[in-house]
Amino acid sequence: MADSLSTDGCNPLQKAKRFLCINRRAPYGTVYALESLEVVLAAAAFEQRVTVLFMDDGVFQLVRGQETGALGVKNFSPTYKALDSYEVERIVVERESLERRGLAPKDLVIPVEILNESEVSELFESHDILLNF
Amino acid sequence: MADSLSTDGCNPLQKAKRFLCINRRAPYGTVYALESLEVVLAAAAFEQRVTVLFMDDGVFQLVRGQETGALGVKNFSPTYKALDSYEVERIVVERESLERRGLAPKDLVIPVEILNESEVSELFESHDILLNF
Amino acid sequence: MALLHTVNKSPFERNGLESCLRHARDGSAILFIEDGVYALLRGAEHATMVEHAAPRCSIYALEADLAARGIEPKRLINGVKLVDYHGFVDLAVAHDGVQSWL
Amino acid sequence: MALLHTVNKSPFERNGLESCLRHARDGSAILFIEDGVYALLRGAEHATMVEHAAPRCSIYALEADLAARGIEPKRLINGVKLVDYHGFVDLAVAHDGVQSWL
Amino acid sequence: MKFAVVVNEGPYQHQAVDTAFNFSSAVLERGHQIDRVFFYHDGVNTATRLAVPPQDDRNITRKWSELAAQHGLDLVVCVAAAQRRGIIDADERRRHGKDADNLAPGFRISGLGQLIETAIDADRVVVFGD
Amino acid sequence: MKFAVVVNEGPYQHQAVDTAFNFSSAVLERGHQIDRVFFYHDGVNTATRLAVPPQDDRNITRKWSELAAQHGLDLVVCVAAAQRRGIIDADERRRHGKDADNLAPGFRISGLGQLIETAIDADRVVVFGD
Repeated sequence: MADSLSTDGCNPLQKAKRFLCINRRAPYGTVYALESLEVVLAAAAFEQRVTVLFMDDGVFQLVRGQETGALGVKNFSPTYKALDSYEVERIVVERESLERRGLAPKDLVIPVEILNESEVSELFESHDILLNF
Repeated sequence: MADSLSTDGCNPLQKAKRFLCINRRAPYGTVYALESLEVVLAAAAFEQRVTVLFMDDGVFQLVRGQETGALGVKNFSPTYKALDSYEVERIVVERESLERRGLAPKDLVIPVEILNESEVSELFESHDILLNF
Repeated sequence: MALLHTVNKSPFERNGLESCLRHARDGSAILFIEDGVYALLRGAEHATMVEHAAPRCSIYALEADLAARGIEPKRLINGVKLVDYHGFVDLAVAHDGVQSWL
Repeated sequence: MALLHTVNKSPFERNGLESCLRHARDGSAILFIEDGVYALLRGAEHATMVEHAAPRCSIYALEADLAARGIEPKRLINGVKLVDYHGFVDLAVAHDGVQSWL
Repeated sequence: MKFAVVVNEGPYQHQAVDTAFNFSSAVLERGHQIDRVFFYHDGVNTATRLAVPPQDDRNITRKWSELAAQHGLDLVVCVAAAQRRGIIDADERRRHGKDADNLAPGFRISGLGQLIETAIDADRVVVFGD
Repeated sequence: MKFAVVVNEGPYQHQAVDTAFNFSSAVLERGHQIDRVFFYHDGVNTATRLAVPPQDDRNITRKWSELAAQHGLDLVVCVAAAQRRGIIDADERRRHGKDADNLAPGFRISGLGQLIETAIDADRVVVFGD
């Protein structure tokens, strides 16, 4: 996915910013989950400080056991396992969003940082750049 | 709007069907309201028996006093007044959808047939063709 | 006269399921596809809405959409029948019309 | 640190307003644009949710979106400040960031 | 039995056109007919031949073109929706003085009457959208 | 103050790109700068020069092209999203062996890095979408 990056004219190390990539949609029904993952990887490749937040239906993106063969679309959930090696700083899931959907951390494809609603609210204010998809 | 019609190879009088055009979305935020109106006019031009249903946020399509100048988009609400001359058979609004939105029939740009929830449910079964947008 | 209703949006995000359940008459079928399948997760908020409708409507889910989203059949509420795309077609044939709650 | 939140979807159709209100902290501003303005209709179901948030957040609506939808200002709940696109820009400048509840 | 299929959303952004494709294939596999597939709203964006999706992803347009070629499907793109969104064939290109066209093989551009007509002729109409 | 504007949806189907345009115009009228407008997801469909909207409707692409020409705006279309959806320029046309291209004047195609870069450089990032 990193082949679409261009680093011309930018020296990222000079001014690493805190990016918050906010995922509120389920995977496959729409493209946002896939294309926001590409943004996360791009921001990390620019050596920015990236937090990925999964809330509302976004938590469904991380559900383990996705099998897309019968749909005929690409299963991109293995890519979440690579977030670590891309040095994404924090992977956050909102507790209330999980619970309302009958999900628990063990249902997710990677270990995550579980925050409650008010802690998530603080994230919006502690980051420089908020990206919604 | 009727310039996109083609009547080649179809003799509509032989088999007029009952069309139900279902509008559940608000105008301007998305294009569905405008493009579904074009379908209604097309079906009527084919001399089909057309019912237009406005329910859920679709009832907002009919609110009077729409002024789109500052948005820079076309105000298509006057076209609803032409549905009569196109011989659209029924223009139906769901009562519960209006009430939940704090609206009354006097807020609408044209007189409509107000049906309650269970009467609307019957419409789905009493028409041959259901078109959703 | 019995209709096949389809619901393709997550009930957590959209109102399509609610409108469907308000209008699906006794004896009709409801097929959950795409993000609509999340309505059937046992323990999730909207599952009881569907369970409430189940005695009067047949409830179906598209297998491919469940699998893509990692939802094993055992995670679903009781009484959901699984179909593939052929089964979707068969349901459309067996009913008098299809209402898509977009 | 105070954010400008924008809500652009009808609260009858989507969950964006609810998520926004759960996360907008005291002292932030909420600007309703596009179909989001329907949340502000007095007498409609979701208006009380917004009224409840009003004492702790400033509530704004984009005039052009109200006008397009035939919503006269007198139909709105109390305390909504109207802005044009310049006012939208000014709000973005005056706050520390913009969170769009898409 | 004869089906009419309506597609309201464009490729990749929404699953609608994928579901419509899988459904249409199944209709044919089940021995039924597809009277017409009508692409409306952003659905018209399915009909571009200029897309180059990644190697590891599906090529939605090509799948439709191939299905149409195999089964003689009638894939109709709404002209009014297509003009708004920049999907044009060679005729439209000349008529509007454009310097290029982009309609994919197996698709044709026509009016909304084609939707009404197939709705009348088909036994079932199934709409896929957002 | 410097703004970065992100557009996630295509023209006509959703109001997002209209709102983004009106907002961007207001940014300039208020004496601020637009560092870049980044078109992502279906937003890339804004950048076709083949659209022919009805006479009584707005021409969204042309409005952006004109605003860009007047103010030297940098309108960037995400290359990966654009390839999926069939928005290509002359370079892409040659590279992928296509027989036509459709990028509108004032737009350029580049990578996601352009989004990250403008987000870093701008004082405010504002996202418009569905």
